[in-house]
Amino acid sequence: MTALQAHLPALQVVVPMLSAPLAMLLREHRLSWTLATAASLCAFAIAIALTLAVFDTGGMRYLMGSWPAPFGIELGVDAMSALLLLVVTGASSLALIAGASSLDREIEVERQPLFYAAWLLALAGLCGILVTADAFNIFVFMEISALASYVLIAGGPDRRALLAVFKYLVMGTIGATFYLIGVGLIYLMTGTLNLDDIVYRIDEVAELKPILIAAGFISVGLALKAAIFPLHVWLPNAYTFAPHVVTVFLAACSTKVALYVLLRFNFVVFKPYLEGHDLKFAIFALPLALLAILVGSAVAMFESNLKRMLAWSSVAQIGYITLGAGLVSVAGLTAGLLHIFNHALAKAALFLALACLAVSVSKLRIENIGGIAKRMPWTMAAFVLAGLSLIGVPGTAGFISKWYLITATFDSGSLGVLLVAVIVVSSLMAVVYIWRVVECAYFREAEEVQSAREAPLMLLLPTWAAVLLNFYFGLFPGVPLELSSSAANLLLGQVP
Amino acid sequence: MYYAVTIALLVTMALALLRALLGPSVYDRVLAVNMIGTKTVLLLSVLSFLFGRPDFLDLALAYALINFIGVLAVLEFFRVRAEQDKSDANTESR
Amino acid sequence: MNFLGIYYYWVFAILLMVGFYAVIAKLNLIKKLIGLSLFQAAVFLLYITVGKVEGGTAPIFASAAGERLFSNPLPQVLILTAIVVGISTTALGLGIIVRIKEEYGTIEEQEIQEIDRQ
Amino acid sequence: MTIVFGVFLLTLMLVTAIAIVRTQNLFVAVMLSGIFSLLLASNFFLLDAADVALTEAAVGAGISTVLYLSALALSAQHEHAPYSSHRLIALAVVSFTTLAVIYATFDQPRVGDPAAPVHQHVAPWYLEMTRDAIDIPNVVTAVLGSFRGYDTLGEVFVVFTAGIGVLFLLDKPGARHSQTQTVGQVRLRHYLIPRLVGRMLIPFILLFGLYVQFHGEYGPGGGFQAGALVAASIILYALLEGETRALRALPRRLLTLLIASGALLYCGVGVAGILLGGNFLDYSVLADDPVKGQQLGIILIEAGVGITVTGVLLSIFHAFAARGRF
Amino acid sequence: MIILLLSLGAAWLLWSGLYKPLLLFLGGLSCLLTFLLARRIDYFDDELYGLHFSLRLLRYWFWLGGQIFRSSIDVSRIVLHPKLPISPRVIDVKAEAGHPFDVVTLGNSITLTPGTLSIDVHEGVIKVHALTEAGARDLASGDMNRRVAEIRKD
Amino acid sequence: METLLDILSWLLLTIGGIFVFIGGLGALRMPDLYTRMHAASVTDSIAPILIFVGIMLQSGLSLASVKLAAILLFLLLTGPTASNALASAALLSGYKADGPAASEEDAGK
Repeated sequence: MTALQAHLPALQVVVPMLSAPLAMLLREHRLSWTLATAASLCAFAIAIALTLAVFDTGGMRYLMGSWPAPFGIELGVDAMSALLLLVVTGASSLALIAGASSLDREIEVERQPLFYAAWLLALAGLCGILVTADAFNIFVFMEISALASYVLIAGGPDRRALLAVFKYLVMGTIGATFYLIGVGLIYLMTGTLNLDDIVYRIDEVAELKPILIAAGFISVGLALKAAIFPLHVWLPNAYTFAPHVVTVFLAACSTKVALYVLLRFNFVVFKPYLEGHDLKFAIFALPLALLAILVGSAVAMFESNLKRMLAWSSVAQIGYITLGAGLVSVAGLTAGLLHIFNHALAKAALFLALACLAVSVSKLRIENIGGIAKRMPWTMAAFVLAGLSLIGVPGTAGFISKWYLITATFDSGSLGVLLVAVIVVSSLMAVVYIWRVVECAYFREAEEVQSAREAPLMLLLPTWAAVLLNFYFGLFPGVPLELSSSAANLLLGQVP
Repeated sequence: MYYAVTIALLVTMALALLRALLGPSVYDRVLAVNMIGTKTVLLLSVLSFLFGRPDFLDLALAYALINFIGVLAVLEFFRVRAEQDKSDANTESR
Repeated sequence: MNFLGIYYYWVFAILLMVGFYAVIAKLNLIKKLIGLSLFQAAVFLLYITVGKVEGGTAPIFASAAGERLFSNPLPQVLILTAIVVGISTTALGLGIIVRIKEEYGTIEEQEIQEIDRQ
Repeated sequence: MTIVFGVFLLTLMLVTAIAIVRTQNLFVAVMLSGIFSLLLASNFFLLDAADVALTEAAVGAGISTVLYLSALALSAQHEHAPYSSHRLIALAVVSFTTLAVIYATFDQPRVGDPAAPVHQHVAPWYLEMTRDAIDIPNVVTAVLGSFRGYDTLGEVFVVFTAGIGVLFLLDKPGARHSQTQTVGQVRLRHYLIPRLVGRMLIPFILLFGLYVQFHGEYGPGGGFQAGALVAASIILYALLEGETRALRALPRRLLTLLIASGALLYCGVGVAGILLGGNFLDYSVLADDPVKGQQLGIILIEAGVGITVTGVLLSIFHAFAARGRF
Repeated sequence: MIILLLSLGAAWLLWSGLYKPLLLFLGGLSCLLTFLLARRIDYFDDELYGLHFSLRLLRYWFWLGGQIFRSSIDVSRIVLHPKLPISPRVIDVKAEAGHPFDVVTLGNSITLTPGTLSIDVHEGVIKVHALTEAGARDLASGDMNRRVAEIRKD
Repeated sequence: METLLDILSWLLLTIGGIFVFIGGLGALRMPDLYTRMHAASVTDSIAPILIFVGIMLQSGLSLASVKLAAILLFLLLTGPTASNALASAALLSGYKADGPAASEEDAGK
């Protein structure tokens, strides 16, 4: 076991990756589902082991092919990647378990093995981004995960999924190419691709124009992938038309991982050397974050398609995370990172509840779910509780991160009041849009949902697991909090 | 002297490109693509000697091959389209 | 000499512009995809340009090459990978386009959106 | 002098690119992008990137033209409305980007300056270590296969993902299979000359593909290019003799197996590294002599790349072709 | 079949130029693989057997080379002529040789010679587009046709 | 002898280059598709022969020469085949082949 321990960073990627071709070869959809779930759980276990290792030693390094660091590709796991790894692998496992009964409705049985293979590849790609410490390697794995998620979204039964995917593909490729340009410029000036090595060597050339432009390109490219406010246009439709469990998976992971890379580049690579970087970053990040929060929440309030409503809410939540980062302080970053974790929990639970609803309701529009709470009490209860977490009611995970966010903003001086006001207003908006659903489901007369039945157990279990996790981490926020605060310290270069 | 040939090839490529841009028919463009392909093969062969690396002739062969397949694919494309037009007359009018 | 060298960078910039413009401004989906490949091709050009060493030769040891100066192999490796990524994206995009055409009967973005609105 | 050639080619490229964007006939655009690829490849060759030039030719001028054509055969050939209403915004965004890039060029080192930082840090190490630790002539292959083998693993899986994606999208059960049989049969059989010459050449193209595969260590080439060439030869056969016969020679089941087994082979070599006591993708432990082990590892993973790429490209081609028309 | 296997082997050896045992082994493997695939794609039906490498073929090639050179100069003169004196026409040429392979040889020779271009082959009749009347007359005289037919005469 | 070979090969290369250029010019000047193809076939047949033979004389009797010969053979096989394919495709879709007055319309609808 100890022998394997050292290989954990590599295995984190290799396990799902290796399972993908196998899942494709298995012709029977049940078998390939089993394999995919097993691989995903295995990846989750590895993520937990890595987290423990991070608590023990502060981080792990791994040399691919045993070549020394700046020359070969190096993997590195620290607090920040561990946090995200937990989110990604956990969400994937939950969604896959839920998918066993949900996916049959949306994808033909014959095509499912391919679907699961794509799922595993998406997972492998996301893990790959998180564990690597090489700028170009990030690009490669970003493309794996991106291509795989296009496939996953295109699995949606509605034909509008296709156009949504195409837009996502175009945007995603532009983002990736921007990133590639940025990396190229950095490489041009420093001659290396290893992140740590770049940090070490960028010092001499940091004042030069190419580095500045590189910072711009990388930030914009990743912002596109992370759906940061004005560049979010691909997100609502992509989330809306994807198969339900895919939305669970992607909403929790893909944009967050892009954010992770964005933060990493900006804080570790550029911040120490670019003059006035903090200020520039804040100037760009804060207004966009505020706009994202307000616009996202506002649109969500008036949206009657439930999935799209939650997708817009995601835009707003990404705004919270950027807001935390835009404060450029340890407290702010901690809050932002913590919100990555907690928002993933809340959104996963909400989208899972929607997946449950979809079992009985063909169109997930607010008009169509009148009185459904009587027929599907467990599902709606889960939805309400997860909604509480999204709003940020005390006792839930959502509260913790919002609390930290508010304290962090108060520290940031005169601007703080405004920011807090925005946070509060948007939380109220969240109350409104969650309430609309609740009102409709509980207090409206049952119309066309007479035949509705409670969702199958295989779907309810993961949903409730996610809901309970929301409360667990609301009451005992220890692990994610510790991870995010040490990650924030790491990003700002302070010894914790 | 390799230079002279190279220049001739480059100029001809430009001429062929001009043909591709002018058209007028799609076949002219395919012809231009084919010409540029052949010129590229020649260019590569000449250049690999100019650079003193004759082992790069592999590239020239690969280009020749790809070019050939490309033109045949285009031909097949035309055939398919002709058939299409025959089968449904009201397809995309001009 | 210096001007000619800079020329490479500028061509990269203009190609980037042309491709990017096609992606954003064109409505035909296939055209968008073609624009996307142009856009990526520009980046390939940047990398390879960066890897060139004056008076160098391709980084392959061979008897004919002798002990000459070699160009930088790393950008070439990166671009090999990037080209492959590019074609993969293109293939997937084309697959989606074919499906769109089957479902909607058109590959013009505007027309598709009109159909959806109905 | 070389740089003058380069500038000339670049100018041609620019003209082509602008023409591609301007033309409204999609077929013409595809043809022009074929030209663009060839020019780009020649430029790569001028810039000493032989491997990249080979790939660009095989991919850009070959495979992607075929793919575009087959997609085009299934859809319209003309753009309807040329530009979106957001044309000006687009122009503004694009100009801004371009200005940023041009701005960045001012402090950049001169092209080809041997003293530029790019050529200082990692690159010399690769050149040196390839000689010492791996001992194969092609440094690009050494970096690709071993030093940055993990990237290449990723690359293989990108291709793999694309293959899965296209199969997933287009292989809907029961979609128009009956029609395929009759249409696909005819193909180019009627054209005597192309058919005969083409058929005569197929084995040699195939052999050349395999040659490129196995000489990746010595000259330009390697798994990806070889995969593309081998796939091209089978595509040629399919063009000449019809889809059905090509599928009879290489059935789908086999292609799927190829796709998966190539990826598995690559991953397997990596895992073998772990099992034999090294790190993931460490080939030195594969044989008693580390140098031999490296060479063996590279051959194996290149084979994996080649197999997967062949399988994926052929599957994609067939998936498009099976849609009935092309 | 054996011819194919041999020519594949020869092609590999000449092309590779590296004679390490490993590569020779891989080369053998490749040839075998190609051969197997060639069998799978029905490479060996009777249409293709006709590769006769004989002295006569060589002689034909040299003759063809001369033809190409001559007509190239003709065409060049036309191209460079300010008025482009062309008089294009289409004629049908009936191939004397019956074997499809010979028809192909003839067709390609016609195309290879600048000034004439074979555009369609149907049941042994080749539709030829000629740039000038002289070129058409030349071809109609049947010199090339006869020579192609002679290659295979035993 | 050396110089003789050199002179000969330079001569061949130059003439090849000239033919290439003429072909390109012809492809531009000729009035319709088929006549353009005639011009193009100058660059497809005589020019490669001359250029490759020229280079072969330079490189002497080596593997490179064999490769050159192989490429040349390949080009001479595929070049006319491709032209033929193109011409028949044009014929198939009704591109008129009689005389210079062939339609100038864009056939690629």
